[in-house]
Amino acid sequence: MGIIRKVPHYAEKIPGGGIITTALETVLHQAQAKSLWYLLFGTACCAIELMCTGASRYDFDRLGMIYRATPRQSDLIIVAGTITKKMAPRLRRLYDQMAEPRYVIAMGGCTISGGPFYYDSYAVEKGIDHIIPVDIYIPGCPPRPESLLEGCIHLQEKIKKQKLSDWQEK
Amino acid sequence: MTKDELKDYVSSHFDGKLTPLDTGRYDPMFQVKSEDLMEVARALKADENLQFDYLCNLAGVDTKEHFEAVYSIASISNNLRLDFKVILPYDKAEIESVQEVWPGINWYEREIWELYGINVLNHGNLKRFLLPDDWDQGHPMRKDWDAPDFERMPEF
Amino acid sequence: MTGNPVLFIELHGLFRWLYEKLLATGLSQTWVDIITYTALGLVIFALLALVALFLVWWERKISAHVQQRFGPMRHGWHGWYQTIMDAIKLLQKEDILVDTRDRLVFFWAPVICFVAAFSVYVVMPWGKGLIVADLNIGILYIMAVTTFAVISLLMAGWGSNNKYALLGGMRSAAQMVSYEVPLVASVLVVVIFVGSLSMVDIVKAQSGLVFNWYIFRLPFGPIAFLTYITAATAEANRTPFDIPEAEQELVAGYNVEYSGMKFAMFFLAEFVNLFTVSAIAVTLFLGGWNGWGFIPSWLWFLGKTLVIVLLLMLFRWTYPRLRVDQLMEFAWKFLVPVTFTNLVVAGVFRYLGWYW
Amino acid sequence: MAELRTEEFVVNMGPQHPSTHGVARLMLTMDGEKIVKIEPVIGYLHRAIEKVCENRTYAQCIPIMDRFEYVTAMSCSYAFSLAAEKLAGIEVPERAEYLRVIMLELNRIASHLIFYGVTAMDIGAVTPFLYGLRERELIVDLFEMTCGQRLTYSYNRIGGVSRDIPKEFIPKTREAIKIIGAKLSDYEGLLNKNPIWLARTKGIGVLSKETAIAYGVSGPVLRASGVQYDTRRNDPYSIYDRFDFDIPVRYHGDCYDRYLLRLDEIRQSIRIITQALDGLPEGEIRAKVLPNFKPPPGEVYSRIENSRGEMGIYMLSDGSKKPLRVKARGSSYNHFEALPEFGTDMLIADIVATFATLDIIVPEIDR
Repeated sequence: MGIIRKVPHYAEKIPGGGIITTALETVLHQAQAKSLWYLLFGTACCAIELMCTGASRYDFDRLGMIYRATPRQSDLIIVAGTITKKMAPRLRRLYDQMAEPRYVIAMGGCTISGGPFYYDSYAVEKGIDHIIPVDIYIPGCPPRPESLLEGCIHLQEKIKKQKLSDWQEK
Repeated sequence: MTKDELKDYVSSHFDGKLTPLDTGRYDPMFQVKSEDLMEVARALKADENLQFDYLCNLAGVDTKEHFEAVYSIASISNNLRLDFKVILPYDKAEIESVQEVWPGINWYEREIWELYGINVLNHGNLKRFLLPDDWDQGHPMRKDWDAPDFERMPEF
Repeated sequence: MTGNPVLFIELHGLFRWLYEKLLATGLSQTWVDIITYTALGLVIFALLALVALFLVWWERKISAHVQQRFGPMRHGWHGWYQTIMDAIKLLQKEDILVDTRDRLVFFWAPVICFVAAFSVYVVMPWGKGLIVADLNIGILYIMAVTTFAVISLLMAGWGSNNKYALLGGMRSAAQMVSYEVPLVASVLVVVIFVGSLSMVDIVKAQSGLVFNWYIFRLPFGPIAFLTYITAATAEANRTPFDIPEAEQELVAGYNVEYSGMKFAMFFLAEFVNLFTVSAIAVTLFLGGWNGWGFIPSWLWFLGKTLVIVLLLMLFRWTYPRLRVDQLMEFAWKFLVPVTFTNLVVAGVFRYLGWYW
Repeated sequence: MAELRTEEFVVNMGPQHPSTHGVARLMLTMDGEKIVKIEPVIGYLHRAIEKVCENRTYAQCIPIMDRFEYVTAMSCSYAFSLAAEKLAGIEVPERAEYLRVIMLELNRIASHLIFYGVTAMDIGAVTPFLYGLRERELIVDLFEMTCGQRLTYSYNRIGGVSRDIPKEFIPKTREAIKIIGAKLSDYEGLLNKNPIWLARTKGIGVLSKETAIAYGVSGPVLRASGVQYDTRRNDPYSIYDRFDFDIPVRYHGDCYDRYLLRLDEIRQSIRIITQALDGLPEGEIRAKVLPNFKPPPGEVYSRIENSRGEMGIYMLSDGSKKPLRVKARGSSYNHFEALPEFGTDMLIADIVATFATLDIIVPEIDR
């Protein structure tokens, strides 16, 4: 884990350490929330909406989110599009390759429960939360860029409310 | 040449190998026996005032009684369109690969092999490519196919 | 306090005043040198870290406005503390060590890249008298140090145990080496006219009127300036020469496997290189800190450098990327002949005295 | 000098790669930078659309068909309803035909704008991607005004269209195509004569006429190789024979021609839309079709020209309210199959440029 993340454990032991941890907590989580770099990952129709959200009209960069090509440098993976049975192990590996404080946004009906392909399709995974732990679900097929941006803002709120202690068991 | 002229020309010419059917709703539809498929394919491409050199589509069909392989072909130079099908009984579902007439049919044949189980003779690389590599539940597009987690849409 | 207020705006008066205070404490000369150089090193490091953070934010805003979008807006007025947030976030990332046999190569690559980028500023003249150490081999030292980046990219490419990184590393080595030649050749044109390698002498030779700047020293100056800028964009790995980390082809080139602070080091080093390249361009061709009016000299230097940085940033957001072999061909078949003829003709004219 | 023992290594331009437009995968066997063998791997987006359609009534199939090719979703639902209309012999009213043509051509422009942006980004210029998508937002507003959705419209119904256009649709469309027509000159100014762009695209990835026809390649890729074949002209459907527009064709078959051809096609689409808007008649927008629509038994392979090439739907009905078999044929399937034919002994940067100009989209391959 990053060196800075060991500091809270020692800070709690010294007297008055609580103030330091809460102060540190807000700084760390504010920074995490304010600069979420999302992985360039899109499989189906939601990927086109993800592109439009990244383009000039609904700009992701306003929230400080830029796209990174490699999972190593990204801390948010927006699963945009249908995940088929053949793609599921790839998605799991991509998630494992990401560095630790990582978050997942499940965008679109297919990632929540298989969407329009829930019935009668032998090759579609019914939702991705049994593959990777999901933080934010965004319904819609494909969801509008506004709802994707709202999902990201909800994720930022969620990160800010996090406690330092609950990083460990994630 | 119009669709009817094409229909008469084809049914009269290839010494009866292409028997016209009336199920085609837009373009002329023929039926071919599976053993002289290769010869018909070569003739259709070589015939000078037909020149069917462009492959539109090969569709595998499971009509609950037998398999069908429906070839849709077109001619770029003469602006013609033609469909013909090969009826394959369930027990002997084998078809000749017509790759050397239309090289683009390689993946289509591979697909009907993978999804329907129609065996394609001397095809070259009949490998699995649409379904996951560890797929062991048979050929999913068949009507009688079923799997434990395969849910049908309820009738409402 | 001695010295008139203008001197303090000039800043070097401030440093000399501090130096006299330090001498007054009666330490031996060696201790005084150690303290001054560490203090200057810290000042330069802090200044460059600030400049790099500013450049990252500036590039995101410029690219946003070029592409008709907003860029960081929500964090501070126009997102001014966005890059600080990025830096703090990168501090917290998990430090992923790739399971490769040469773990040291993987670990030390970003460090060398970082050190190479920062050690150039020993000889960089920020303003009148504002220089860490005025070496008499100034520009030669810079050319030597910038080639360290090649080694670090190769190490990153090899150490990451990843095919894309290896390709990125190999490409960067080929590119940096082959663009070093025209870079040095175009720099030598200026050195011929100045007659000395020291950066301060180069800037002093361009003092006085604007027409003394080497960019106006027809016909060699403009040619040398243009070839310098082209070779410099290749040195700083920026489009249209950014093939080492070409996102579309090699996923992220040599920094595929780097995350957290290691990636931050590469990222910061890249922007410091960008600032270095434009600072050298300003010192050589645009008369370093020379300027008229009451604006202090270091402000002139910063202003001119940011103009060149803006030019390089606009390159990145307008041009497509060259292919590897076209890039090599362009370097060896076009840039090298042009710069060498320019150099020889400049030398002959200098010897015959036919320059104004 | 001792023979340098070089070894080829296999690189995965894998399912997750910035320039594979989704989840296509290319296994490249490379000798240094030069590509020796390409082995395409598909199936990462195989959603079994055909199996799903077999258990849906004809009306329910339309939203599923929209997901078949979501960048030009209008053309998929149109191809499906055209096939159903041919099966049942339904006569579509005039106004519906005009509305369909307007929507199809608008969708073609939107798809070509995405092509322009993504190809430029794959060859390194990131800014045109933003310009292309900025113009596309104009068209997406028009679709949102009529169909309510930005991407998968489900606008067509069997026998006509689902909704009539609102009042301000026509003036807004005229304004949109005027802006796009003007912006095209900016796009061309940015890239067409840029020496780096020419160096990266001229003479790269040349597809000869014979391999194109042999592999069933269609659409702008075929027309860039010198074959003037467009389903709207050679196998006319709907009312395309009433409009005068020409089919642009180029003869080198390299990336540059494929790129230029799509910009010409945007101009032709603008011409069609202006003529269709002028001639838009009044009248109802849907033929009388019973809710549980049961076409008589029969089969048909109907094909239309969408922005990527020839899209065909083979439909077999046995008289019940659910199609017995629906086979959707996308043009990217043949393009991706033909890629190893003309894609070897190239550098990795060229395969990225060629892949981009083929405008391959993964759901058409995997279905």
